[in-house]
Amino acid sequence: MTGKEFMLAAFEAISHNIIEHEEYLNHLDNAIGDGDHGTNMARFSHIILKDLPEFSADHDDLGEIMHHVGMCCITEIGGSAGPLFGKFFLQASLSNKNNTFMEAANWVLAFEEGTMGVSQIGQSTEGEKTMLDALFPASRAMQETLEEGKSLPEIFLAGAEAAEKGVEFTKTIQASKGRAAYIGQRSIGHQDPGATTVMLMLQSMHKTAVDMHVE
Amino acid sequence: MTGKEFMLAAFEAISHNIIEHEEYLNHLDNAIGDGDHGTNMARFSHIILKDLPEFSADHDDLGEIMHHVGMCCITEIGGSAGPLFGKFFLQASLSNKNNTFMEAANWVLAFEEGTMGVSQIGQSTEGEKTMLDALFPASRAMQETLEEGKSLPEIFLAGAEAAEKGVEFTKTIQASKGRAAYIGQRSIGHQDPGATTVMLMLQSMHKTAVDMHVE
Amino acid sequence: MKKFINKPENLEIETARGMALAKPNILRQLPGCNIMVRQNKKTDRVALVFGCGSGHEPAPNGYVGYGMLDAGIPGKLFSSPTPDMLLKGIKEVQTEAGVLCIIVNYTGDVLNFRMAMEMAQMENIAVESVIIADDVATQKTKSVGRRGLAGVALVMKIAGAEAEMGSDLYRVKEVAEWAASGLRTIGVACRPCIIPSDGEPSFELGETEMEIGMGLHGEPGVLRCDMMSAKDTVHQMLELILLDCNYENSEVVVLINGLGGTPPMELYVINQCIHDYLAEHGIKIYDTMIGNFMTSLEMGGFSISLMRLDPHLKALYDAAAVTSVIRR
Amino acid sequence: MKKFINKPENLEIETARGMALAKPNILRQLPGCNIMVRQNKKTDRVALVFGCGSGHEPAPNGYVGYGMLDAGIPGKLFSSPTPDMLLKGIKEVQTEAGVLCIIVNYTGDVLNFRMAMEMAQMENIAVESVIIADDVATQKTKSVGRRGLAGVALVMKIAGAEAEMGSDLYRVKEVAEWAASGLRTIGVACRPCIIPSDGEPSFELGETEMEIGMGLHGEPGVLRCDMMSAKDTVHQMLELILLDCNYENSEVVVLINGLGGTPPMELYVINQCIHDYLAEHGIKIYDTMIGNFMTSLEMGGFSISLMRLDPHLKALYDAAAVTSVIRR
Ligand SMILES: Nc1ncnc2c1ncn2[C@@H]1O[C@H](COP(=O)(O)OP(=O)(O)O)[C@@H](O)[C@H]1O
Ligand SMILES: Nc1ncnc2c1ncn2[C@@H]1O[C@H](COP(=O)(O)OP(=O)(O)O)[C@@H](O)[C@H]1O
Ligand SMILES: [Mg+2]
Ligand SMILES: [Mg+2]
Ligand SMILES: [Mg+2]
Ligand SMILES: [Mg+2]
Repeated sequence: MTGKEFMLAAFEAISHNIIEHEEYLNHLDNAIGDGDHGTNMARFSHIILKDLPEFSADHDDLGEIMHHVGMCCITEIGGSAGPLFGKFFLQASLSNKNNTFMEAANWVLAFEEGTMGVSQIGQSTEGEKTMLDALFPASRAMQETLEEGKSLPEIFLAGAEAAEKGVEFTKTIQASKGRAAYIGQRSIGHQDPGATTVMLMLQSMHKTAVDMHVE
Repeated sequence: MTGKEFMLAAFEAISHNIIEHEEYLNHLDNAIGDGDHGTNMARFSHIILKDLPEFSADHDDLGEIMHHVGMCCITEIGGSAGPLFGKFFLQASLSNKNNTFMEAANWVLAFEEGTMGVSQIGQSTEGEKTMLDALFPASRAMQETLEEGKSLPEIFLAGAEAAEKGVEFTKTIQASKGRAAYIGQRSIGHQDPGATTVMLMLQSMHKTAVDMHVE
Repeated sequence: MKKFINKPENLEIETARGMALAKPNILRQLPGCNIMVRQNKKTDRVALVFGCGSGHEPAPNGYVGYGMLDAGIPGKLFSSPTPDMLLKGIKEVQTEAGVLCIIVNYTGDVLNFRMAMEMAQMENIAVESVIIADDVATQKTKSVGRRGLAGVALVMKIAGAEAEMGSDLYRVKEVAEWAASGLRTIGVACRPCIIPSDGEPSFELGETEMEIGMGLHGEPGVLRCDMMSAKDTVHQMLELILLDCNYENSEVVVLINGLGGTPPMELYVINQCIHDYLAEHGIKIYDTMIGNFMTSLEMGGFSISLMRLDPHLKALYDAAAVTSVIRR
Repeated sequence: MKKFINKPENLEIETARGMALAKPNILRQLPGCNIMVRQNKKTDRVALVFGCGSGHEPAPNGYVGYGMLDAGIPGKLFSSPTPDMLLKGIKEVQTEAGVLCIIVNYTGDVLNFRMAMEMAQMENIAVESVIIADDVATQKTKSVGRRGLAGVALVMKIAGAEAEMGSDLYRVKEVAEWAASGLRTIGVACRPCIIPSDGEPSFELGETEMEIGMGLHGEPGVLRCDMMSAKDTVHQMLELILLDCNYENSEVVVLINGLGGTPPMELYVINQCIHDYLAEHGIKIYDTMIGNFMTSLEMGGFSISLMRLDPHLKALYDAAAVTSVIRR
């Protein structure tokens, strides 16, 4: 079971991780997009680091905190990733409204609902070389490990590993959504920046869960 | 006394002379203007060479021929020189309407009236570094030699020599009319292209008069 | 960098303010942001909202005013306005008749609008959209569809006029989609624009090269080649349009859009080439609009749009409009 | 040379034709030449004629139409139309009320117009002229006077409206001169245009340089310096205008004219700098016009014009006009 403390630590870890990879994400986006994905995500991360501790000082509702993060995605990221990650967190927040604690099952459900939100707003699905190629496999892996009765660190680990495989998979396919779709076949061989961000997020979730010894 | 034959020969000589000096006139205009005076005058000269023999085939009235040349200046030269030389020949043509022959006095009067026309349309006078610095002295010199009873070749020679002095004089003064006026003091040291054209014209008149043994 | 600007980070807000200050009778800028709304708010007619990246001036805010847009929402340079800004604009101009969002078909724009529309619907605002995908340089069959180009200005004119007539939201959307269905655009670029933040050109092009079909942000086109005469360039471009859409015996409006660095003289020369080509192909021209309608900073080049007209669209095209750019 | 043109020698005629084809309801091109006249010829009002070199599009022909010009007469590239063409235009639109010629103050233009007017008078046409010399970069005291710049578009608007009112020739001339007396313009250039006949730039300017006060054809200005911010550039320019003419407590119209290669975004940024500066100096802005009104091919840069308004000039400024460029 996790509370506000874990959530804040997780978003802090995610933000640092993204900021560290800003150049890398830009580089990935440069190959098949417009080269701004790292800048977009880092801008958001800096805001989260500054703003989230403040906001959560007088908010204990984890659904509300996730909703706040979603709104922050929407206003700060821009580009395609803004509404996509925004939708992810807004959707994930719904089933946690009024929760001050989240069980493993809450996390897995939130992740699944967030993923569905991205798919809906993006009108896209797996195999189109987008962040969904990390989100869907991760969601499935987390569901399975949950059903196997694993702990939250193990669940996040499974998610992170599935996302990593998803990122590898994006290298092999042609984009049919997003900017990368314009360059057609030439997108093959490059990994999707959005999927990479999802992987980085899950890796940070896992690490935070391990470090904080949550169950 | 001169007739159509002389007039045609004179305009032909003038045209050739200008075409020969096209680059030179452009070069002079480049220093203090926009570098097109030679091109402008040569365009006109080519038309005269082609068109004037044709036109005068069924026109014996010398005033009409001069008027035609003036109109050709107006339509073909462009820039400032177009209306100026146009006005010169239109004005010069007036006192020769219905003349099939011109005496020396007719030529001198025509030149004077043409000069006055340029001054009027240009709202300019001697000493402003324009073609008038050739026209006015030439007109006076021709008047004087006429009064001295000299022959037409001598009258044109006096005009050409006075124009040449005028051209030299333009080097020493600052422009207060035309494009060259914009560059102020920097115009000093350069000779005026329009005045140079007047000199070339009078030199051709003189040469034609000598060659054709007119009186 | 030879630009008359101040700090690049203030570019978008200064641009919006500069537009608002020029036409205070037409435009009202929402405090603290770049959103522009009409001075005389509609009360009972469908409201029209359009947003796109900054750098495409006079789009979007130049089209705000009677008979066209109710709100214009520019994003950062060359990137879509965010959902919160779009929502703010939508809420500001919404009426009981609802709001129609006009969207140029870039993933970012579509996603941001979609999100904003969802949020608006959660606040019980009736909102619909029409997506403009007029660029024949991109394939219709692609899942992402075609890019949107300057032709959107014509759809704004049509939809804006239909809305002023008092038609309901579904009718306004239907008419906009009908207009868009007969709309095709093709662009060409010969000089990149310079991105203000780093002073770098938006793409590389050889000394004598141009690219037909290039997108508004330097997206790849269909043919990179040596500069051709205006006539040959126009022929190549119109051929691509006519291959895609049959305008024979149709009456069309022609929109010739300068990309920012191509001067009026060239656009007029281009127009007579277009006119001759269309005449040869049995296409009747109802009207021609020439100017800078949707630029890419100072990019060199232009686009040609054709929009098919029927009697109803003609009336809408001619209907009154009072915006900074288009007046009827 | 990256221009969308055909043969340079056909540039002027193709430009004129391209303009005429775009607005057949407004414009009628005289056969075989570049002269443009209004479709609905005036019968009893004073007719207005303006001519200038080609390369300054949309001037002159973009201002032909109800409420502005009766004839526009473009010359060859950057050179005045010749007297025969001017006379042809004058004769085509003359009425019993007479013709007012609007002339920008370049020696060539003035001489060609003067000659044409003389010829018109010989044919018993009542013809008067007003000479526009609005460029504060040139000295008023010089015998040749100041150069004329984009401010002429505002005088055309005023004089055109006065003529439509049915005023007589002397009144129209008087009003045009009154408007011109309160008109000042200053330009700045940062990139030369390319002369189509030889592909050469019209002047040289360093990598980072601009020149304040440069004329429409690259004539020397008053200050060559490194690029400055929009704000500083505007301050330098407006200072020159205000040193020359006291607009304090006046109401003015501001015209921001792009030279062809400077995009709308920059012009809007410039506008807000102008607005702030004028506000600080107690000058009230009645209206602001922003766009390409008098270009120099694709030259980079812009000009700022201020014209003082009184109640009568305001009414004329607002009066109806239907031209390709200006509509009221
Ligand atoms: N329709 C879509 N559905 C899901 N993800 C998408 C879609 N379109 C784009 N993406 C994701 O967005 C990422 C690009 O984000 P970003 O670079 O920030 O936006 P932009 O492409 O507007 O510059 C892509 O790598 C991809 O993962
Ligand atoms: N007001 C004037 N009066 C008399 N001559 C003038 C005047 N203005 C210019 N000129 C003459 O015109 C000549 C320039 O002619 P040209 O180069 O063909 O025209 P533009 O200056 O329009 O390019 C000058 O050298 C000068 O002699
Ligand atoms: Mg990107
Ligand atoms: Mg982007
Ligand atoms: Mg010259
Ligand atoms: Mg010249």
